Amino acid sequence: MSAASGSLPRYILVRLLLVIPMMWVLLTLVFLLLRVAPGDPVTAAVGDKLGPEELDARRAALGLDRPMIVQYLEYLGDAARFDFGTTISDRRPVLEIIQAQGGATLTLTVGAFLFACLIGIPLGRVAGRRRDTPLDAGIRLFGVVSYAAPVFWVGLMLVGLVVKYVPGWPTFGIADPETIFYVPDKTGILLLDAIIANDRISIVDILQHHVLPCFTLGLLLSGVIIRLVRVNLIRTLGDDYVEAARARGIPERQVIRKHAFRNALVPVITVIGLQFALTLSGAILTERTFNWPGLGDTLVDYITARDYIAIQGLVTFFALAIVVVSLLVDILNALVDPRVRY
Amino acid sequence: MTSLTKDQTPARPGGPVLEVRDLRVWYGTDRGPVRAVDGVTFDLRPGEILGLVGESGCGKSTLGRGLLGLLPEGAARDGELRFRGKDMLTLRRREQYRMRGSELGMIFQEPLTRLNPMMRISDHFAETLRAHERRISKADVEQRSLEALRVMGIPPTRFRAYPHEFSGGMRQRIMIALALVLRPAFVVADEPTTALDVLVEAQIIRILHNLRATYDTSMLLITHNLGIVAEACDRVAVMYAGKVVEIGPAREVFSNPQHSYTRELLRSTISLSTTGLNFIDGAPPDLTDPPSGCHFHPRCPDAMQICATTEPPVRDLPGGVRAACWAAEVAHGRTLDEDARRPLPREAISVADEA
Amino acid sequence: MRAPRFVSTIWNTKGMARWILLVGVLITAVFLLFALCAPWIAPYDFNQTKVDGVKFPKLASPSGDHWLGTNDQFYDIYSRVVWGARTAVLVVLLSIVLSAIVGVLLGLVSGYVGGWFDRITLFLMDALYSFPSLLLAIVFSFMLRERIGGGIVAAALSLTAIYIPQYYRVVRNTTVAAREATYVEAAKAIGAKPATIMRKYLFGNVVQSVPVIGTLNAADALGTLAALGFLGLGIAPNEASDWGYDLSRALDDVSAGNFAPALWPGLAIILLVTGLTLVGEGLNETLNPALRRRRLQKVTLPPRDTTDPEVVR
Amino acid sequence: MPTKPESPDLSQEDAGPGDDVPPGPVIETDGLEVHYRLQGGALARVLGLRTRTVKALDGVTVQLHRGEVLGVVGESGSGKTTLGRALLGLAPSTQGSITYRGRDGERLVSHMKGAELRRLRTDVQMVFQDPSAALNPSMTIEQAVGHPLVVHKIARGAELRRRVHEALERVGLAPVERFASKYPSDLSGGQKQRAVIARAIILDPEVLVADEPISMLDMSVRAKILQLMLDLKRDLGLSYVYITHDLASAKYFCDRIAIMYLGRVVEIGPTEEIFANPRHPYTKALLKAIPDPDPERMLPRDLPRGEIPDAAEPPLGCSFHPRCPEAVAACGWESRDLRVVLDQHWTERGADFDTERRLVGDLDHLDAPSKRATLGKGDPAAVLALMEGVRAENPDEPLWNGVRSMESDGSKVVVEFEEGVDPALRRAGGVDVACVLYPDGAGSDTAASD
Repeated sequence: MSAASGSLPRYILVRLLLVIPMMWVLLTLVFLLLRVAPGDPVTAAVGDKLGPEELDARRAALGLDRPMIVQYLEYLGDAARFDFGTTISDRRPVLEIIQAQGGATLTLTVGAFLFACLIGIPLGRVAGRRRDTPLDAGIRLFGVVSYAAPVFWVGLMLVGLVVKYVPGWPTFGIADPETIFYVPDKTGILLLDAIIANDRISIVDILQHHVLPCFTLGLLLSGVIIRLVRVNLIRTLGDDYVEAARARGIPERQVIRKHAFRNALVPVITVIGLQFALTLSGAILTERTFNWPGLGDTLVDYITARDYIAIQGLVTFFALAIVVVSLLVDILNALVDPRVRY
Repeated sequence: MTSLTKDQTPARPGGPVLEVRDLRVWYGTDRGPVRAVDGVTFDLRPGEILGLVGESGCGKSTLGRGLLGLLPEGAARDGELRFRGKDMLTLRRREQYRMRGSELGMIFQEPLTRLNPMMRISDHFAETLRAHERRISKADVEQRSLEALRVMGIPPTRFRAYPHEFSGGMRQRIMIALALVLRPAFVVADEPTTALDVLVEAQIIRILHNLRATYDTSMLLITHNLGIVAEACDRVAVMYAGKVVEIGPAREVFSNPQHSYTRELLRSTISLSTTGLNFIDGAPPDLTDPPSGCHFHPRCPDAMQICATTEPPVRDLPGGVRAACWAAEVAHGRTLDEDARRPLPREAISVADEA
Repeated sequence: MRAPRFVSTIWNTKGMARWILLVGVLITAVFLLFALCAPWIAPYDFNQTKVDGVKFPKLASPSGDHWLGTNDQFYDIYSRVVWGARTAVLVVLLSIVLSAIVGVLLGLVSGYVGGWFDRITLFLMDALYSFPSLLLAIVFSFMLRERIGGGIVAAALSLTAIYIPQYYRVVRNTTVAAREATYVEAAKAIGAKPATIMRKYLFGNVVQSVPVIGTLNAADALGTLAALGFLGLGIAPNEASDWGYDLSRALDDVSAGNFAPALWPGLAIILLVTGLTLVGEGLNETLNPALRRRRLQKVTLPPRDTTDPEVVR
Repeated sequence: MPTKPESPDLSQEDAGPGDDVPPGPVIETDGLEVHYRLQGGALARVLGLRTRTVKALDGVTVQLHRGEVLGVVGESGSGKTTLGRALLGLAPSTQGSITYRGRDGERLVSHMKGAELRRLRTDVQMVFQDPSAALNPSMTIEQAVGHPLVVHKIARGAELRRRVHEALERVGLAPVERFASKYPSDLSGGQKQRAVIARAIILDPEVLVADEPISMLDMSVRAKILQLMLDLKRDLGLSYVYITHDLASAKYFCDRIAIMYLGRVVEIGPTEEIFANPRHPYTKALLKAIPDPDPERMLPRDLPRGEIPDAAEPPLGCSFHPRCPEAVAACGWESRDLRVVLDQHWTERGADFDTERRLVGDLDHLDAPSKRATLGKGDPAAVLALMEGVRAENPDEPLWNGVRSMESDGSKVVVEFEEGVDPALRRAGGVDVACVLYPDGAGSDTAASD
């Protein structure tokens, strides 16, 4: 056995190469589901408003009259150039929608994730440490229920309670219309723009708007994190090296922190990466509940409008985001865990 | 093997490192308490290696862990356990912790899983040294760790490597170095070579055997391999069903076993000089409900009536051996009455009771 | 398969796992009862808005006629909740059974056969798994609504696809591990055909994980179904009672301070999902030896025998 | 694909007792190779990157004579288990041949596939190391033991039951009623191994491959299981391949022994000869190293250093040379050995590791096997002096036998090694041994193997 510690760059390279087939599989899946299976998108979107000739013209303009395979290759080529098409119903480039609304989704998910870690990691740690005590039972129940509660229902109830007991606290939207009007758009991320503009009132307003949605979505994720941290901590606490550390007289607190807890977090990183999909699902619902001007809310609008091209474009973008996140998680994992090497 | 067994170091001033008197370690299970260690008595002199042998499930490991206090929740110990005269059973938890690593060490069976895969070897050493010597300098940590590794034959080039970069034998060497870096006076080695190949096993036994030249360490070497005891130990204790049935100088016990169990165990071991197969019928007893009298009597080929009813006394025999066996009693001149001496009709032991 | 052993393992479990399982089973049983006996438990039909020609009041407070009040569509909330249990159980049961059958078979074959078939299937399934399940469910239900309408079967089918990868992954991984097991090698050594090995040696040992995934997926599916209903993509309101749909209708009521129309369907979802999750976790902890803890009982050492054996020194 | 030879032209001397049995060894391998492609992690697997080859068996030629016990002895990674699996066709051979001469004439196992291979299993059977893992946890003992008969459609119903009970009785699991309906988890290790043996003999095979059948068992039953196997051999006329790492049991149990190291047989011959007069340095080391409960024995001082090397990148020349205390110039010395010696030097007390390491520089490039190694970051003269110092410190180190030259090329120190040879099995005395110390004809004669 030889030391192979210099292989991290190689691992990252291999992992980067893997992005291509992964991307391809996901894009093909999207294409099959949204373009081949449902039939003609133009009729679905605007069939009731236009006559047959006009529909044909629309179809030709969008290139939908060509063979499927040509459309497929073109779709792949466009996606590679980050061109996600133009919506049928309101003729907006999907990329523009993403630029305009992606920021709201980003701050929502990041905020939710912060809440989830803040709640989930300490609770999971306590539960794993005090296994089978009433405290553990209570935390586990909290985890199960917070995962079981539909995110939109939690949102609804929170809105109702806030309206009743904290009048004046914002319950929908990402900011006051005034704030949106005054903060100059630079990055597409409102919070960031406000910080760049150094506009304290706007920052406070935006943050206030973030609290409820982020907390709601974070609660859902915290259930998953509690469970993960708890199970992994129990597992590492039973590992042989933990007993060996105790036998060397390492103080118990240090054994828990340096051996059991730290090692328990490694698999958590991977699984949380996988839970990014869950975060996106939750974000769609949260945005709907809080009237959040993000991609999920927009996506549901286009679904209701039966705009296949818009749906396809947005879903393609989600797929891209998933691939990027999983790539980042794997690299992070390789950085943290010396055993990941090739 | 003159250097190993013959010149027994006389007890140094301060007496034995470890005094164990009538130690019991029991576990509670659904079926009732398991009497894993049930009244064990022995001493360990400084620098002495005591081998502990017996079939699996006879309480060897529990005894080893019980000596260090590394027992799972729900286990109970009592009796007397003195380390350098200090009573270990009444010590507070904190005190016990402080003694582990610095005065009491443990070497485990599976070296592959005993090192934290996320920590460098150097971190393991630094952590261990710092836990016991708060103010130790970085240079000191490195110097002392490298010295401990050197003794085990691990080159300094590998000091900052991760555990997975080492082979099984190397990891066991690292584990031994880690257990000894603070120079504890007593170490328990629980089957330290079981997972290793023959040649590596021999290397490790050699290292263990040479320890006393470098460190002043006494050791309890737990093994099921009688060969290892013969190669590495000064004295040997034979354990059966939670009790030490015979203890004495390894050479004496092996060449002239006093307890029937020791004799049968030696006979059933396949060695290079084996010319015919022998075996002990049956299996070790369930320790929640051990047999009456001598625990070995149901499997013993020369059990007498008294063996089934009365526990044999522990007797000091010539050659420094101590054994608890009625047959040995008789052989050494004790007279028992006719009834007690009558051979015990053996219940047929079928394959159904086999281990 | 060794049913008696399986049952006795569960029965003999002690401690928290047992309580989790018990509570979970109880909650789930109540909802199953609702589902089975909805016509007798619910005072009104799921889409009933009048009795004897008299229309129900809109958004009424709880009363003798309407225990939990009525919602904005004049439905009796209590009846909707009870009938909703029937819908939920039907959809979830159907989708879970279908996805289990496909997932287990695919996983078993893929894991045992290995090679390119395995790699490609694994890759596809991983891609499917990494996709947001809600997004997939939306797409599927959208397509299916165009074809077979917004009924229970359509909802079940759109959930089926998203849970196949979960069974597939677990079954494939256990199969790959079991394929290397000595007893499978031993089966090859006695000359058993691959089909025999899969049927007699792998299936029984691999399938043990299915109840756990099944119940956990059922819990998850219920959440997804509710989400579909909330987005208006679930079961058409005239087909069956859907908790998610009722919640979507209650959005504005809550902002207006009327909690009842949202509270009760929401609580029903939470309770049933919690119940199913508890069953799943309880099963996991009792059946999964890695999580099971051998519980040692506290032992107190009895005083030593007074008839100590003589010690001769 | 070679066709099956019509009439085997082999010596008649070990024709078995049966009249319908072809002459010659019952199983014979010739230059058998089993190579595995090692694959990296999951990612590399998908992309098909960096596949390394492990030579689990690298040209193994052994014969199992009718009625004998052939011991295959080696440490982990020696390929002994792979050899056993290959004999049953469970590990596909990549090169060479396995010939089985049984009741149905002579057959080439190495070319069998599918149904033909499955039919072979009625003649060649296997006993596994871990009896707990070798039995399907969800089958009763009766089902498990009877399954071979079901699989081969030999018996069913009452006949099946009768034969299962007969087999169980034969291996000592009596009274049968107490065991037949039990699950493996209800039995002790020894009992499970008896059930595994019952399953192996129920098809009335001719050859039993026993892979460490007693190593996982409790001390007190090992001798019993060995005795059972001896009884079965006598009663059923079996031939055994006994795979083990335990020389003591091999010495008692085997007629002939093959010592394996890293996929090759390094020494093979009659048991008495191997134990009385071991020739290969590896055999000698094994014999010295096994712990034996004989209080008169001494711990050996010259144990081979290091551990079994990575089979994916075995040492050049003789695989054992890096550890061999008797190694000479022709053993195949190379750059990796130099690293070992330097590491060893730094492990000695008194070596100034920090300074010297700085002088020598990074050593990772030595890990690529090469007959020429370059060293040094600092002044080449100082490096050379250091190296000469290392040599002087331990001039008996076998590596120095293999160093042809060590000199400075102006900027670095270049170490060149002697050409090595890869020794083949050759006759030496009563055994065959693969070691450069026993060149061709060094033994009594090179006549055909017995």
